[in-house]
Amino acid sequence: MNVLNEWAFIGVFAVMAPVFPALPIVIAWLFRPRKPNVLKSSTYECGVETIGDTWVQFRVQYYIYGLIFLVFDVEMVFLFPWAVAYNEMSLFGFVAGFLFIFLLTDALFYAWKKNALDWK
Amino acid sequence: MAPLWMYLAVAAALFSLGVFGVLARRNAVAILMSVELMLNAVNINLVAFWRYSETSTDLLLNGYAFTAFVLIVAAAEAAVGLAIIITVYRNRRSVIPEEAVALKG
Amino acid sequence: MDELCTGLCQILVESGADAGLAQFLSLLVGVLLVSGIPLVTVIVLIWVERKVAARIQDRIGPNRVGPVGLLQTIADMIKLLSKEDITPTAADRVLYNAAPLVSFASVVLIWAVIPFTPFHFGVDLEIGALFFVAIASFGTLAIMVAGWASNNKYALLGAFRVVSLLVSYEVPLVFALLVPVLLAGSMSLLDIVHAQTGMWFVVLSPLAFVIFYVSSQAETGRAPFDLIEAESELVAGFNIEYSGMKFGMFFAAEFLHVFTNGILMALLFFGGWMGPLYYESPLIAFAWLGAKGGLIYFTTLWLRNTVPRLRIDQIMAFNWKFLVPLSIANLIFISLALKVMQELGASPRNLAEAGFVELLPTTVVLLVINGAMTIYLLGLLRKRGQEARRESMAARVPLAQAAAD
Amino acid sequence: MELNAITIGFVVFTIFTLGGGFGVVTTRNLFQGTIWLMVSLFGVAGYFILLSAPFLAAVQILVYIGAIAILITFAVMLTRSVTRIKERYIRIVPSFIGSLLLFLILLFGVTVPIFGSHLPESAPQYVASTRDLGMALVDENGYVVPFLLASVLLTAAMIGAIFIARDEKAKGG
Repeated sequence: MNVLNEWAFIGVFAVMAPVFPALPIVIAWLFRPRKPNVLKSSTYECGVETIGDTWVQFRVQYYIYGLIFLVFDVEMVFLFPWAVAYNEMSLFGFVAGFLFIFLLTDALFYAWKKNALDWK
Repeated sequence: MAPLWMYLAVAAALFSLGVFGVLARRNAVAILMSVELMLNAVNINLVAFWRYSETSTDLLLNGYAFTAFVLIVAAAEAAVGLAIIITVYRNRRSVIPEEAVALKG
Repeated sequence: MDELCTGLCQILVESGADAGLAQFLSLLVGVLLVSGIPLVTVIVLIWVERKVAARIQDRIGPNRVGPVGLLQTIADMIKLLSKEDITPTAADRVLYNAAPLVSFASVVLIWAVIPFTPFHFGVDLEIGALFFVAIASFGTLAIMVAGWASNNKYALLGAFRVVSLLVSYEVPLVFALLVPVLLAGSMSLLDIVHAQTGMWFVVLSPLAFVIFYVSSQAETGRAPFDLIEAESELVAGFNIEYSGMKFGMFFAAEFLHVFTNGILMALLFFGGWMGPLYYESPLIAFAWLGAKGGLIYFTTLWLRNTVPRLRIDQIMAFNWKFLVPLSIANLIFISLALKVMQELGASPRNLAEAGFVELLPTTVVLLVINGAMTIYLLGLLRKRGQEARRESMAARVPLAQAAAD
Repeated sequence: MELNAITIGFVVFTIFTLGGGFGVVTTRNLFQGTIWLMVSLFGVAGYFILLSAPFLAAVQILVYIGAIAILITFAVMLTRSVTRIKERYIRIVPSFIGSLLLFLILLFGVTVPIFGSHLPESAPQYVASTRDLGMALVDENGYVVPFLLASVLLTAAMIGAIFIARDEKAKGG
């Protein structure tokens, strides 16, 4: 029950947290002037009409950065418990963790050698 | 504490939603997202059974650790799956799996 | 906070309130107390930011509204309240309005786990250090959503660049975060601070602190990594279509995030509330934390107003080819040294109970390792810099000749 | 079930999980679909907290909302003609019937036997901590082999995905 009390606090906090920024926005909504016109609410560009829709195509490099990040982020699923328990482990604990990180670093170096890390 | 069967019922519903998405959606990215739903339904089950089962201390972590491994597999699947979708799209201008039957570019 | 909530809950139940309602109300009071600190701070922060920037640029800064311009932020808020709020017709209304809320909330929520003094904190989660990294990812998603929901090419392009920057720098950030977690053997921020009784972690691993500092500077989008505000290149980035109070919320979230990172670094590396006389009174402990966090915050402002912006390819190369390998190497070397020393019995396994003297051998060894790595790295950077300069010179010579002809 | 924090949490997270899942399979716009997926997975993270596995919840948010959501949005933008597909579904009727049948089978096949089984209605007191998981990960009798295999899998996934996704024309050398 004690553990869940902590999370009840986080839960109430999480409900309240968006309310704080919402309050001024709502107050602004009450006070602000309303003089809309077509030009104001059109898409902002350098003064010319927007050509085409927003979905310009993007370079694949964004995806590759996202991908490498994903792999390192997922690695944290195991590295955090490993780090927490580290002081109680024997030397074998270090070896296992080292191998784990080392294998992933290999992938990073592969990407490096293939120039996949360059912003082209 | 909510009883175990409630978690299982929610997981079953989520899994079926995922199955429906995989079978019915045309878009490959949407299919991939549905697969993520299915994997998460499995994760709910794993954690729920882990929490509610009284096993010996040796096996205490099985469900917990398995969930972590499922997370890793889900991430790897998403990474490779999306990469394949992007490549197929680049070569054939299509994200509909039925139109990419012949994998020979 | 726990005792306060329990006490309040008891009073409410005794005065005849429903038990569940009493619990909820006391939790709510606790939440309002904890979140009040960042909300009040952010108002001061905007003033501090402007004042410091002005001083560095040899200006005076806001000085008209109130004493030394202290009420400037209030005036700004009133101005923002009276601004017309334009939602583009092409925008996805729900997501467009949700993005600034999520962005601000993701920063405020971090304060739930920050221990202000040994006894005053929102909650002490077992996974505290992981919690704030996880919560920060909401902020990244909010930027992506803001860029997409605006339905504007520049906003989307800006969001893509910013998001790829943020996710890239999260890798070294988390690897650097692993070092205090590993040393303290716990993810709870309270335990991490207690583990620094003998020695601050910044002494045990200065490199981890530097990596954390640099990547959190990037996470908040500050110079030299300020792609978020690269006006000259991206019009204004992901928030181009936002106006009035919604724009103000993105702005406030950024300011608050910088200060929050300062406080987090004070907790993770500088012993949090520890300092002379901190045990005398919670107020002194709180002041120490504020002073340390404020000092780190000031250095980030200094850095922001001093260095020029980098290009995106330079930023990415610096992260993936320098910071990430460095943070991995740093983690491996520190964990190896620590384990070898622990096996030899030269290093205590529980830092929270170890005094300054017991930690001395560990400190010396880790410092030597860090120093050796730093010297090697500086040499490496020097070599690379020379190469880059030679290349760029070589590239320019034909151009200069062509111009001369 | 009386009205307490856990019940409220369960109801809220159920709405998140199933509502988000419904959004994923029905939405026309894939970016909104990604957001729905995140709503759903956030609900799943909430379940993990209710089941006293806060570490898994944090990791769920870190991995899905922090990384996979970003990756999916990048992929959606890279395959831009996605939203212009007129029909969302193929073979909608058989799929619907099939998944409905599956749901009923799962519901009755899995949940009904539990009512009469030996499984306790309330969960045991002791909960394994993150430290236990960390110790088990490097234990020869624990998960050290899966631990390293996971690393191999991630390495393979990363190398494979980079190899596939790299633009051949833009290859630098």
